[in-house]
Amino acid sequence: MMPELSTLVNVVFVVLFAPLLDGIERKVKARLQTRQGPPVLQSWYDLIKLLKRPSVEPSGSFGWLFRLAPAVALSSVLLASTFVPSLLARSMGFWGDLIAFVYLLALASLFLALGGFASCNPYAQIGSHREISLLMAEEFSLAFIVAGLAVSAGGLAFSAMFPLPLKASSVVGVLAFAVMVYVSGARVPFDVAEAEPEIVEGPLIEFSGRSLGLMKLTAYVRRLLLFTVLLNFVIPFGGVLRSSVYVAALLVLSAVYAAFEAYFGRFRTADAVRFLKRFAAAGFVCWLLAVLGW
Amino acid sequence: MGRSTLEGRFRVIDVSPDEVAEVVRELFEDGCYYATGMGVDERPLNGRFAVYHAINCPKRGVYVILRLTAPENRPSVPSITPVLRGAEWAEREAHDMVGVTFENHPNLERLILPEDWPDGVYPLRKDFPYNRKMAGTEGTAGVRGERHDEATMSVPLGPYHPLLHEPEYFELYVREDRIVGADYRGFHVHRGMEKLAESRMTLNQIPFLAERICGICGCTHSAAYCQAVEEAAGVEVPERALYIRSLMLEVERIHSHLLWFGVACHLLGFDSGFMHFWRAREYVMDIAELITGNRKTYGINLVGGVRRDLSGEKIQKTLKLLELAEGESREVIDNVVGMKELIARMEGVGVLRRKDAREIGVVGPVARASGIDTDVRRDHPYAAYGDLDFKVPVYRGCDVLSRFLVRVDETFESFSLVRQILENLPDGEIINEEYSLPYMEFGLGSTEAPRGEDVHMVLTGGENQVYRWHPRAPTYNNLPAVPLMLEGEDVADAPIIIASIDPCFSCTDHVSIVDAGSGRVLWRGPLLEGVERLRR
Amino acid sequence: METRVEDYRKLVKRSLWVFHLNSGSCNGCDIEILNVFAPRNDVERLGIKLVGSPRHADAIALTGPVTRECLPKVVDAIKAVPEPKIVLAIGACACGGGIWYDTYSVVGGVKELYRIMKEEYGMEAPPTVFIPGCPPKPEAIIYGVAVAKGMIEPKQRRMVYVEEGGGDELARMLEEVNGLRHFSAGFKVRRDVNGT
Amino acid sequence: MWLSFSLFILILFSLLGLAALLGLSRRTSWLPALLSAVASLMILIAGVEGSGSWRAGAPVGTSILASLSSISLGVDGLSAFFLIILGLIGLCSSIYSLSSFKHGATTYRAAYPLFILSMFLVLIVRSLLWFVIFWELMTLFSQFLIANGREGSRGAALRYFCTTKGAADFMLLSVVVIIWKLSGSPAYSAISSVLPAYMSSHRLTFVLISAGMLTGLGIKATLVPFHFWVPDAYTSAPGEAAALMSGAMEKLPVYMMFRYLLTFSPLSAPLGLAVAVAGTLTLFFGTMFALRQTDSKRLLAYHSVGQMGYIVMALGAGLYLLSRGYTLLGSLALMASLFHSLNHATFKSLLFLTASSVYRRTGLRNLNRLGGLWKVMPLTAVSALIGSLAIAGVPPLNGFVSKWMIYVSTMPSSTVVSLFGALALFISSVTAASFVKYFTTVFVRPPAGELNVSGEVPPWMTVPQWILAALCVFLGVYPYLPLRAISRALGVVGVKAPALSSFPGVVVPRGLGNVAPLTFFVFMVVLTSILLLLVRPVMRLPGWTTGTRVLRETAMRLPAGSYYASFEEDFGEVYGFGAAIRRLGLWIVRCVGGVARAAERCSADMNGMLIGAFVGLLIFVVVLGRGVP
Repeated sequence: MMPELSTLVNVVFVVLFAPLLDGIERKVKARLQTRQGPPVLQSWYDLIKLLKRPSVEPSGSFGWLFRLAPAVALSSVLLASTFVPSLLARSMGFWGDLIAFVYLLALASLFLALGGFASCNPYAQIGSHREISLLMAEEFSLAFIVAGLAVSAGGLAFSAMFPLPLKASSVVGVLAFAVMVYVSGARVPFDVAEAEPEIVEGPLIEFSGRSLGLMKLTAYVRRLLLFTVLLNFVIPFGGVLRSSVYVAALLVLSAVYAAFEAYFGRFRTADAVRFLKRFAAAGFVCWLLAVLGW
Repeated sequence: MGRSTLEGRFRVIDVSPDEVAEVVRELFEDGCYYATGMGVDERPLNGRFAVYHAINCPKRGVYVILRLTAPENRPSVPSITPVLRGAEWAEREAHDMVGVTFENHPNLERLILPEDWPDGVYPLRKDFPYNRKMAGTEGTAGVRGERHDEATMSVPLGPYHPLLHEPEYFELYVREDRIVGADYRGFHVHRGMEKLAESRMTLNQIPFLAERICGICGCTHSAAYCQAVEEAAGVEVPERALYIRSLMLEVERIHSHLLWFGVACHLLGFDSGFMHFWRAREYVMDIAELITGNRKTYGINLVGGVRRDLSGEKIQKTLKLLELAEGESREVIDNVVGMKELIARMEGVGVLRRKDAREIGVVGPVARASGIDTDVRRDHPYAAYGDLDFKVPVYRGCDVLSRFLVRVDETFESFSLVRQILENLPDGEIINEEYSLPYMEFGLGSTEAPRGEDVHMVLTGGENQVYRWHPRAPTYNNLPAVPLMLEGEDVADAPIIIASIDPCFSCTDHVSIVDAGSGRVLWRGPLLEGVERLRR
Repeated sequence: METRVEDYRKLVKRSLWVFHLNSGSCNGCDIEILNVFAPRNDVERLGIKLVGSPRHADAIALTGPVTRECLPKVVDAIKAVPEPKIVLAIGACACGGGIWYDTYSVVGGVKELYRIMKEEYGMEAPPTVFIPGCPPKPEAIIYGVAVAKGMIEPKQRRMVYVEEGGGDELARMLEEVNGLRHFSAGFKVRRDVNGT
Repeated sequence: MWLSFSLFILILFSLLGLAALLGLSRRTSWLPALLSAVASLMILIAGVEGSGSWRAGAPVGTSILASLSSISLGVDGLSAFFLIILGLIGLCSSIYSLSSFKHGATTYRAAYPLFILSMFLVLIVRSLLWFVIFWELMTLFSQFLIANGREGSRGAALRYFCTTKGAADFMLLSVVVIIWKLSGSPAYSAISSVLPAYMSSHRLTFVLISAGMLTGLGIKATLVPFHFWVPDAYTSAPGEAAALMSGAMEKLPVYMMFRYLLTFSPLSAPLGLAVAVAGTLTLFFGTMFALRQTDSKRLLAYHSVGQMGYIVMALGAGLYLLSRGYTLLGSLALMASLFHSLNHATFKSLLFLTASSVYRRTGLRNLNRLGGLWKVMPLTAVSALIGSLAIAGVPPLNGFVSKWMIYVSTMPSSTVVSLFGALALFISSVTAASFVKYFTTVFVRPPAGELNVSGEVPPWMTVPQWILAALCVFLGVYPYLPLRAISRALGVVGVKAPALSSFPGVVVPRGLGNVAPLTFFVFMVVLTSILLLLVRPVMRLPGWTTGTRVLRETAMRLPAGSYYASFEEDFGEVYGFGAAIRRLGLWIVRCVGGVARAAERCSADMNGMLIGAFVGLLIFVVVLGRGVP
């Protein structure tokens, strides 16, 4: 298939599948809480409803930035989805590499926070600065993991990294990256920026209707893309087999992550930062193994 | 067969204005603390206003009631706030609602009524019709940022913050993610209940009104009210009724504590905990529905006894449900206690030192978590508690975790109490309706609500009515400690700290309070200014 | 008005986000609202979610008799929910003011609230579902929500019976019915208007 | 070039000299700015032209005194690249000065054109001796830009003087004299033909000369631990001067480092590593300290330090990798270093100009007090947003592309340099955080009190901001033009730049990395516009503050000091360590600059000090000059 076409398929898949994945996670969590839980398509229903509803702008807000935020956030994750191979192995791989991917996800967070600040809501401000604090701490851990994986694979382009060579450093790096996928997905206990009972969903407090829908979709796509990169690191083959293994692994991963999420309380920001600061050691180990050639 | 459990529960002393300060000081030095106070418009009787101060002497198992009066034309009595800080709000409340002035009160500002309530109109005076509506509906409290400077941030918490499903307003001053101060504005749930009771309600309707003080711990309010009237009228209550009352009070405690555990888990971001606790709690709700016909606001208490009896079949079913509830609660609590991260979020957070706790006069689990051994059920036995065997858990951690653990222990004590009650339930009548209501007799009833000591004062009014009824909920005493607990804590911990006293604002707000972390109350000036600005 | 409600029902058929607004309730209804999200009732299976910010909400779960102190804040909160929205008046107090419907510090239920909203703030009253009870049982709340979502039709309907040649009486009644329209909106009325 | 070199220089001299003269008069304050702008434009054109044919001057003499009578000038690829930076920043800050000059002191207006002139001369001389002399002049004139009569500016200037002159320049001078002695001539060509071979056989000399050279340049390049003069200096200099200093002057040591490290000294892995470590420390501590600042210009100044760290780190890493045999990665890192120099010049001067605009309108630099200026100064706000995003490395702006080159060139190498790349990646997020803070505190959330702002700054102040903002976008989206200039510059120092461009992406061969900024840009712009149309809000409602009415909006604002408090608390040891390093730096400078310290003690008077310095310099040159054959 032509890369353009396959990219299109991938983007459509990501957009369609990301809310479904969230629905599955909600279902899993509900079952663990001895509830029946919402239908798996619930996140889709929510999203459709949100997209049908009008959005409100707080009167004290900085309109342009407030409107821009969800649009840029979603564009950046969608852009990332064009060059990360998801359902189909071929994509616009030459558009970006792992660094570009990391930056685009950070860009989404950045604009989430800027949107929060633009709404001038005190809770949004608190949530936004927490979001960025966490972003910094995440990058601290992630940077070492990325360096380790880069050394291990001998490059940062996806052509070199997907799949990773079978080495000790790759194994450590992938495991550490899996933890970062959990953290970056803003899951409990790392959801300090959008803590509902504390700061009323933080940066999202003033977003409504469509703009909220875009923000939610951004979050879903972001989680899916993180899973995708993780899976790409390890899936060694291509073709139909790859696609089916990929989808199956996505479902399993999201169920496992949701199950983890059901058994945590929320961290304080400082606790989350401290955890990530210490977790950088794992990235360092990965890097060290890679430099030693293992 | 019957008995009044409340004999010698209180002593009313008429004091002269000159000696009241001295008496209060002596009582205070004797280890007593201020329980509650009320102003009464006694003009139709004797042309005077009266103030009743109830002071709890747990060591002697007695409440001392100091009664002060003042003539109609000069309604002014000396304030006891300079001697006993705990009296501040009660006096201001009396000032606000009845129009009694307190000499030498440090801060006799408006307390309960909205800011746009006209001056000189006192709802609890007998010449004020309970249903008169006052003009003006503009807002009052708002983000004032009184103690704000360029390096601090005012964070409004409420009235519609998801933390509390009740309309209350805290204003936190936050600097670098730490809380440096907190203000509180209550009153949102002031529904004019006391006035309603003395104007439109009959004696035996008020228990139902009292239940609606609070949807969580309503039974304890109606029980306290009934005890107060029974005390005033000298009603003999049948033993079986007392046991059933205790039963419902304990069922209520279990449901309230399980509810709190769930909410605490939710506030700590552990939603699974919330779900599991509430699943366990559902059995307790079933028990309540089984016994009383309603899941809450049981409507079980009446003056002289209770409304519904318990059959043997119901007892068996209850025991079965109790087993389920206890088993599941224990499982969930064991799991939660095993979660290190969750416990770490409670440990050392929201510390209220024993000294502060004593000075403020906190009650219930908050006091017991700060090492104060107090429990109305033991100190002033009522209902069937004199016959029952239970322990009063006391922890010395002074933090949120201790409050959590106190409630854990209490929950399981309550399971055992319910079992004891069901096993030892005496036979006999469930209500004594053969009593006559004296005129202008004072009565006081107190119970240990899930949140702490709950005090009701009643002046009977003959004609099947009350002349004056004044309830005081435990949150009233516990709230002033919250700013102290909040100071210096991470802003992320504010919800769990506020929740750690298990605040029940609707209980408190029929009267309500104001507290500012600084001790100052800052409503009037800037507030009206703010209202003006909003209008423009 | 009718079409608006139909559109709304279509919109929230599978997903209804509720903002909880306590206007001075005793907590009884509030706890029962939380209870419907607990495992035994679990309304998340119906796509219902409790949200913290009114911006995200499609419906307001109003409890309490609307105290005088809360009134302006309640109005602000209702205003903060974007259109289209409905109000679920949960509990006796919200439906009609409850035991304190006429005390000095209570406005007295949604109807009074809507009157004040109209007169002093110039706001149209949103369609309202009444869920009476003190407190209403979780089943009742779920029923009310299901009515709001159009999953079931309300059992109660507004009906006007008119005798022939009613004259003045008919005019008065029609006026009364018209006055009610904005908050009944074809859902459910609190009392049937029976003309004889 | 249609102009002969001598004529070009003559015109520049007369333009800038006239500007300096006119600056002494109070009436026509815009004229010197205009003349500077024209001169800068010429420099820019010269840089873009990058004429390798430009040579002027006599051969260099054999003794210092003889050498002083003759001067060798010329432009090659490397200096042309830095001329572009100088011209660009000079042009923008001069346009900015058109309406801001009237506020400045006379000395300030006179020194400004001369400062540009001296920087120009530093870049075009072809002799190390003259390099040092013009370097001195540059320091001298920049002094007047800092000491401009504002409160505290004297102390800042004094500190700047003592550090750069006392320690850096004297050290540089002595090293230069030694180099000359070793190579027999101060001309670049002579040095590069003799010195590398000599130094590779004399390791100790190599170490000492390199240490001296790099310390001398490093102090000017604000390397940690010698960065302490920066915050004070940049806060007291007016915005356009700070832009010029941070954007252009800081790049001159980089220029000399490139010359020294790649042509004067032999390739050496330890030296490269040392430079890379210094750069990493600089980027780490500079940025981490920037995160804590609550003064707009101090924040920018610390970031200036941090970004210089990126440049120097990439330079060092490039050297290290080249000498370890990673030709591709090494040359890529050197390209990244040069590219980041250009990018840093654009976005940092842009940000300094915006901070200055805000200061001129509000009189405030305190981020705790500022706020909400987007509504009053939208043009400045949007350009500041672009600048902030660019420095934060948001794709596809220019900061991203050069940072991406840094990561791609460092991370995959299985050497210690890879770790530096990781730290740089982390610091990039800290930069982003810091600029979210800068942007939101100044322009977005409400101010602490009523700000008395009269409106947007005049067009002459917004135009340069927008030019720079446009460049931030252009250089990122279409990096091929700067990359071409960079390959030419690297060619001069004997490094063959890898061919990267594969339209529309930048692809590094062998799977090292690839990115397509132009595609990013088109995709983002198109999709964002579509989504913007989709989410147009239909109503405005008062903000939701959990039901409370807001009586004082300004109370509900996150103070700048509270941003990222938890993060800073958790990384507290970094700050303790950073403070210790700073003390170490101060101590080193005190030891080295004993001469200056004496001057500092004996005179609080600026003029006296300057005279003293000049006399000292003369004596130094004459005395040392005798000893040289």
